[in-house]
Amino acid sequence: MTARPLRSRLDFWTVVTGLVLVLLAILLILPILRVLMLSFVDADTGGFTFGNYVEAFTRNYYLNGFKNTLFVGVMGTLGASLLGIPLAFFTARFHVRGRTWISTLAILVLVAPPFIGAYAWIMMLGSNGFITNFFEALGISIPTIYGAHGIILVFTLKFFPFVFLMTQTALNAVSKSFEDAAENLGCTPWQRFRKITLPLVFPAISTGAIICFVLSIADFGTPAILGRGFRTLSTIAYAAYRSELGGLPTMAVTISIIMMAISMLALVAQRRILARRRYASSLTNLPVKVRLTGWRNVAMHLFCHGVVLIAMLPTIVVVYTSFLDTNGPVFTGGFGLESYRRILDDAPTAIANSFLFAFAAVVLITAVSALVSYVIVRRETAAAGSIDFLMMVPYLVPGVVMAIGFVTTFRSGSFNLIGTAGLLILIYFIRRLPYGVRSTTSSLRQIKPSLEEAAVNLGAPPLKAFLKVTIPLIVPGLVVGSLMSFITAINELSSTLIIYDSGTITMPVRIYLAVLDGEFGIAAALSTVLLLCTGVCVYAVFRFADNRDSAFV
Amino acid sequence: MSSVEITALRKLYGDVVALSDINISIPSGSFYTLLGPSGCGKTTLLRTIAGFHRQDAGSIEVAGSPIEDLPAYRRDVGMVFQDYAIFPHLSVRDNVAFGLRQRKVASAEIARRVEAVLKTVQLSQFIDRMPHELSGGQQQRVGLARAIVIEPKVLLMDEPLSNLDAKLRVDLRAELRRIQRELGITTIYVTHDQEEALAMSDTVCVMHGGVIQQASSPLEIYMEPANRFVASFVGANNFLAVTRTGASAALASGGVDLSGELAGTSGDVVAAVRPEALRVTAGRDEADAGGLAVPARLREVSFVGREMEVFGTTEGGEELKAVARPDPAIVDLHPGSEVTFRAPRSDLLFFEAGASGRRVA
Amino acid sequence: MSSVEITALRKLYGDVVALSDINISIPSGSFYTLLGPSGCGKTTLLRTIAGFHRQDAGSIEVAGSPIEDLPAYRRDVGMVFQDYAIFPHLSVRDNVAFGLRQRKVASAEIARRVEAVLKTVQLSQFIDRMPHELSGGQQQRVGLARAIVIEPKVLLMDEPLSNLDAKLRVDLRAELRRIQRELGITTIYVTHDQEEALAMSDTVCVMHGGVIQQASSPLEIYMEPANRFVASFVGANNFLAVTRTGASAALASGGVDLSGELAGTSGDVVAAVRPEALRVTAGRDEADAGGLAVPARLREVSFVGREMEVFGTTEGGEELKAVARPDPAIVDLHPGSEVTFRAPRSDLLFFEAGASGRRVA
Amino acid sequence: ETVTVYTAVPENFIDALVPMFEETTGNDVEIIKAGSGELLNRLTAEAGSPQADVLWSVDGTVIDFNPDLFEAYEAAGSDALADGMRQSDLWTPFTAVVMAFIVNPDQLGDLPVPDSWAALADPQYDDMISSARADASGSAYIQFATVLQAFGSEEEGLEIYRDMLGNFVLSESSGAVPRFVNDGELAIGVTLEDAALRYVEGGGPVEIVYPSEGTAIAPDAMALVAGAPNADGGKAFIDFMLSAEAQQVVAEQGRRPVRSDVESNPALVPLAEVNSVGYDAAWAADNRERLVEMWSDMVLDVQ
Ligand SMILES: Nc1ncnc2c1ncn2[C@@H]1O[C@H](COP(=O)(O)OP(=O)(O)OP(=O)(O)O)[C@@H](O)[C@H]1O
Ligand SMILES: Nc1ncnc2c1ncn2[C@@H]1O[C@H](COP(=O)(O)OP(=O)(O)OP(=O)(O)O)[C@@H](O)[C@H]1O
Ligand SMILES: [Mg+2]
Ligand SMILES: [Mg+2]
Repeated sequence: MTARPLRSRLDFWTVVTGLVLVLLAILLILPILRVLMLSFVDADTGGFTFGNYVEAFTRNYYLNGFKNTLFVGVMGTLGASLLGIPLAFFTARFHVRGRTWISTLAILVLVAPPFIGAYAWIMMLGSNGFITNFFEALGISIPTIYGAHGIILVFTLKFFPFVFLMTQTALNAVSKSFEDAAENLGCTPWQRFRKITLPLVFPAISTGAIICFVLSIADFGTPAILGRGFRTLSTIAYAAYRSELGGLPTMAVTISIIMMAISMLALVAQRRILARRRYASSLTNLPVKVRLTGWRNVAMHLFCHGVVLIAMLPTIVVVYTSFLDTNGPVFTGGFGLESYRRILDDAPTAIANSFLFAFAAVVLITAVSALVSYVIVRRETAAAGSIDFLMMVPYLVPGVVMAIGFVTTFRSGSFNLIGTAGLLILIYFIRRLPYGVRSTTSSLRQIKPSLEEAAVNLGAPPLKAFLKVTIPLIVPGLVVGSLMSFITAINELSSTLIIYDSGTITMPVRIYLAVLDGEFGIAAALSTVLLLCTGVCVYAVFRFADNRDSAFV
Repeated sequence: MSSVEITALRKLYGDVVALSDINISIPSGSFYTLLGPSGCGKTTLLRTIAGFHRQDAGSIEVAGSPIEDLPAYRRDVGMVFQDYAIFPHLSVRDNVAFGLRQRKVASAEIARRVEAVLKTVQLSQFIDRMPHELSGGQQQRVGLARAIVIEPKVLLMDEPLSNLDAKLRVDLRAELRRIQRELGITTIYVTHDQEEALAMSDTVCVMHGGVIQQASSPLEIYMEPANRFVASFVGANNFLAVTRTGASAALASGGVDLSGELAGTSGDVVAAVRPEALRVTAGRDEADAGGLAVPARLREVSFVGREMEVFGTTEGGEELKAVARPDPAIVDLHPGSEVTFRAPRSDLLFFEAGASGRRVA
Repeated sequence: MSSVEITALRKLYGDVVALSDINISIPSGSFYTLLGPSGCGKTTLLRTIAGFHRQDAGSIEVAGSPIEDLPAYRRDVGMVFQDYAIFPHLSVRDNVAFGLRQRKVASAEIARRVEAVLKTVQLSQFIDRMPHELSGGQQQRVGLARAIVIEPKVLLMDEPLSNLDAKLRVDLRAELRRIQRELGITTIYVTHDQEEALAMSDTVCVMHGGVIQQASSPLEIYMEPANRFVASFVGANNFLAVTRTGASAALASGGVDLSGELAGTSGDVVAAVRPEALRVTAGRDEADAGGLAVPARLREVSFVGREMEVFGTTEGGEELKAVARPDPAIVDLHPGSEVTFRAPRSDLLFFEAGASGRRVA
Repeated sequence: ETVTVYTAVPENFIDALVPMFEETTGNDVEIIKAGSGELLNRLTAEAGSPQADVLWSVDGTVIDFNPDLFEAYEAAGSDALADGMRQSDLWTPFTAVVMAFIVNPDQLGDLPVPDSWAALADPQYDDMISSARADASGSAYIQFATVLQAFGSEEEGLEIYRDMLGNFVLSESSGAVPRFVNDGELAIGVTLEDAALRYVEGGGPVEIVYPSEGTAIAPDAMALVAGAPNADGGKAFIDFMLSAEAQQVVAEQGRRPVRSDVESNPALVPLAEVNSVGYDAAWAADNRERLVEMWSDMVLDVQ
């Protein structure tokens, strides 16, 4: 590279790159560093040590957790991909009745308030679960949900929407010519899918899978409730955070860092693989949906609707539970609206807060992730590379770590001006930004740069070209990314718990507190309300996107 | 050996009629070219034969058996795509080897054939590049190599040489023809290049607006165009109005008597003459023994390599174009000078008036 | 008015040298054509001028001021992309209007200009179609319309007519030339079509392997190629070995004495003659007053519309090709017959031996 | 003036007590509810600029372990406390927590209802007993320490506990223990008396059993936060919670009041009839680190 005059460096995207770096430094690096240094602190003396890591890598307790984590992480991701990819393929390439419905349900699967989902599984498949009992009555003994296989099952059904949504968006942008060419060269539809389509949407699939993997590793509630002695790093770390001993959470931070390192490795591997590939197409020859007939059609519909329905089972159980009559924490057996009566006073504020914060965060996320994705995909500078890398970090940092970092950083000195609501919005923003960025990035990778170049060439300044050409083309990716951010933001618990005050309580906090008191009826009623509100939003978005879709492709 | 038989084929895109009543019969091993203006349905026809979409009516037979119910991947019909459709995630080698792997060819054999075909398309040194590292023309050649390496029963090519320079195009044209003959592959070739069509084909099929205008040997297409569209598309012909008074007929702008040629015809007709049949002489001199001599004013002389193109306007306002060896006497004339366009009477063709009038004599 | 001045330009893709030491000077308002084989760096040069990537060395000036630090959107350099780059989410109308909206042209004016330019490229009835409903050639024309409608200072066109049929290409070529002259737009045009280049350009620049071989007027390129590459690329020349013995020199396969022509030169040389300069006569007859007469065996005669191509092999095994008006005496010969290729001495050019040897006489 | 209270107390206590306090003192109360671990994390994070005034109803050792976060306060009415309730200067007892078993006889099948710590060590209950983790949950730690105190020596207690631990299904959350027993997922749970009582009162298929060797009757704590923005309000809050009216409400909610002059809930076995080990909270606090480490090692052996 020759030295360039400063003038040429100061174009719009360079400025954006700079601003994004500053933003990440303040909202991400600063708070995290404050906490992460703890892993090198000796809990007793307060001095510097590597002892925590030595301990984590020598004690069997941690090593087992490490193995278990990898096991359920990999298997859960695999399971999610095995459901998500076919589902995406079917809905993108064939006429499936109720496509909007399927997408909506898939998103709603992600609206799984803490613990309550796992608890619902116990109500179905636990030792005394109704499905277990049903089979018992038939004389069939089925394994209970407890243990590694149960955790994997739940991960599979809980996380497949990430793979599904990302893959579906990507499939819709694969040039039909490629698939035609493969078929012309003798590929059966299945071979064509495996050899051409799959590799072409691999960036999206792998991104979805990475999200699954990272979330499986970080998921605490599921192994905590279903593990029965099967401990993962997340339960170990979480137990350490929640430990009532207080003091510096050095070991918890150390374990978190190890978890982060695992996810980080996966992400780096993915980036390595993607870096050598370019898949762009000009989007003028888009795939058309085929109408299947006969048993294939029936089987496909059964699969598509079956997957989302099974994944929705815990939610259905939760909704059902919310209508059970209760006496204190105990279900009396009848139906009633007692649980709803009991949340009548609290729910409205919490709902309003949840939506307000999540929505505010998502507006920011959508705008920023569009810009950031562009920088990552189209600018091959070192700064862009480091932004890409930093974008992985929020996935990996446990909410508690992030929240403690936020509070220590922003509740003191000159930052103290930010109110609690502002702090919550900012933390949702930074923690959920990667969903938006990842989804948008993989959309953008499929679009030929010559389209933007054409716009620039016609006199559109970078921002204009971006708004008028790039944005409309990546709308599907943006919508999916924003939805994922929205759903995960509205479900955020771990960092909210550290930050919220009485005016800013959110639904997940309410639900969590109800669970803490053993009030599952209330928790179920709150979850149902949250589900309903989110469901309406999501359905509306998909309807809108679907209509738009047909308008432009 | 695989003849191709297409009967009463029809294809709509919504309201747009892309193909209507297409009937084509291609003997096994022959080279059949579709020629026609942009948007006339050439790509659509190829895609229908390849099986990427289904016709709305009509049937397609290969080697005597109908293929419309065969899925695309079982038709064994190779295709070169107009937009190349190179797999972006595979190297040049893997792109070309794709079809062979699909056919379970042994890997040593694959390597050999891939290298051979890449040599043919002059891409040997690019074998390990990824598609995004290739220029437009190089990508096009990868698409060509990928389709011919599998030696299909029927080969469809959609403007496979459009992004190549004349030299390479001529080389590849010859190679294509050689391979095609050697293997006896029935080939349907789409081109927008008249010369290419006439030079390579056993049969040229001229299409327009989804309808076949004429399908015959190159010579016949060139010498005996079935209608005015074919004449103008293939020969870039000059058209001259004919005035009729009773039984006598004459060129409107030249006074040449055409009663003999047009005996037995009726209605409005136009005369056509190919640019290369026209000679141009300086000055106005209508005397010509038995030949055509149309006085005109010179509009422009342009030089296109080995030939000059002379444009003139007759007194009646008709445009004329002649193509001839450069002639200093003409090249040095100023626009506006008087010239005479000449041709032997035998080079005149006559069509019914109207954009696609049939040939009458 | 905007002249373009490119100095010592160099561009690498990793290890691949795509452009090396490019020096170009284009007077304002002129029509400059880049001609060269596939992969020679034409697209790369246009993209560098348009500002889509930065050169590794060298400078580009438009109208006297350097533009390399101007961002692409402020260069006012229109471009027609080789892969069209039509916005897939905008209708034909909106695609074409894009640049005008960008320039805040009043909407009535936009409508007028869009309709006018679509008429020029013969797409008026497609104005409300979406890109995926267009054929390849139609998409290409949208790209062309989109670039010319904004009337930029400098217009870059990357094979804008490659997917169009000859008739349309000739029409559009004329239109392009007219618009370009009318508005005085400095134009850099990439084509792989020698004829097109020679017919349209003020200057033709022949490139090869990222290096400029020659940049001159069409006539000069054609008549006085600077080196063997240019001669072979533009003229599709025949090359014949020359044997030297002391001061005397002669064609290896014809015995024609060339001592006069080659006086004052040294080293190995080859003689070149263009196919259209060659006449073919049946039988073996080396006598020719002051001319070239090379005996050969007929290999093939092919008919390409208005001309025949005659291929022959000399006794020394050299390949010869002649292009001439169809001559029944030749067309009816059988392959293997004896023929003689003839040309006036003045049509011979001489080059240093080697693929890109310089011209010596 | 607003008093900010961080608390881990169940919702029913908040609903019953906080309005009363607001009415009698005219203060507004802002409640932040979470698990005690999270509350402690919050307090640590906020140490630079404290937001809370009072930490209400957590295990006392939590407070003793983080003395810097709290400020000593002697509440009005401390003199009326029952014997053994006041154990630290840093905090004031709020209620007395009693450890008990919750048993779901339906799930026991033919097995007898266990009535002692030693019975829980019987291998026949393998994988039938729900318990929280002593290294993560305060109440589980108390249960562990209780067993160590209930037998002749620490070693003897440790023998028993090791066998119990072998039968345990460990749960990450202590709230889930009675829930699972009530739902029939497990037959026996080691939990808090009042948590179990709520299921009994709700009509669940469960009963409360007190171990015959004796159980812990341990106070839970409330304390003034160091540097509290509204320390006076905080003090008033603590004073009020210790008052006879407030303790009366505590009793109604099923917890044992700490004042000697307030009676327990009649639904419960009178405290006098519950065999107490005379839980030594000071010893438990002093030895906590050592014991937790021991517990962690033991888990690796038997689980
Ligand atoms: N990204 C890249 N990486 C490596 N090599 C490249 C890349 N892009 C182009 N090239 C190479 O650079 C050379 C010049 O490419 P360019 O696209 O400019 O050719 P071109 O003259 O436009 O050819 P064509 O007529 O086939 O379009 C080619 O040999 C091509 O293979
Ligand atoms: N999806 C579509 N919807 C509507 N019209 C279409 C669609 N695809 C093609 N057409 C129209 O059908 C006609 C035939 O298209 P086709 O692609 O077969 O043309 P072509 O002969 O290959 O032209 P070219 O030489 O420009 O590639 C064109 O007029 C085109 O506009
Ligand atoms: Mg086409
Ligand atoms: Mg190019």
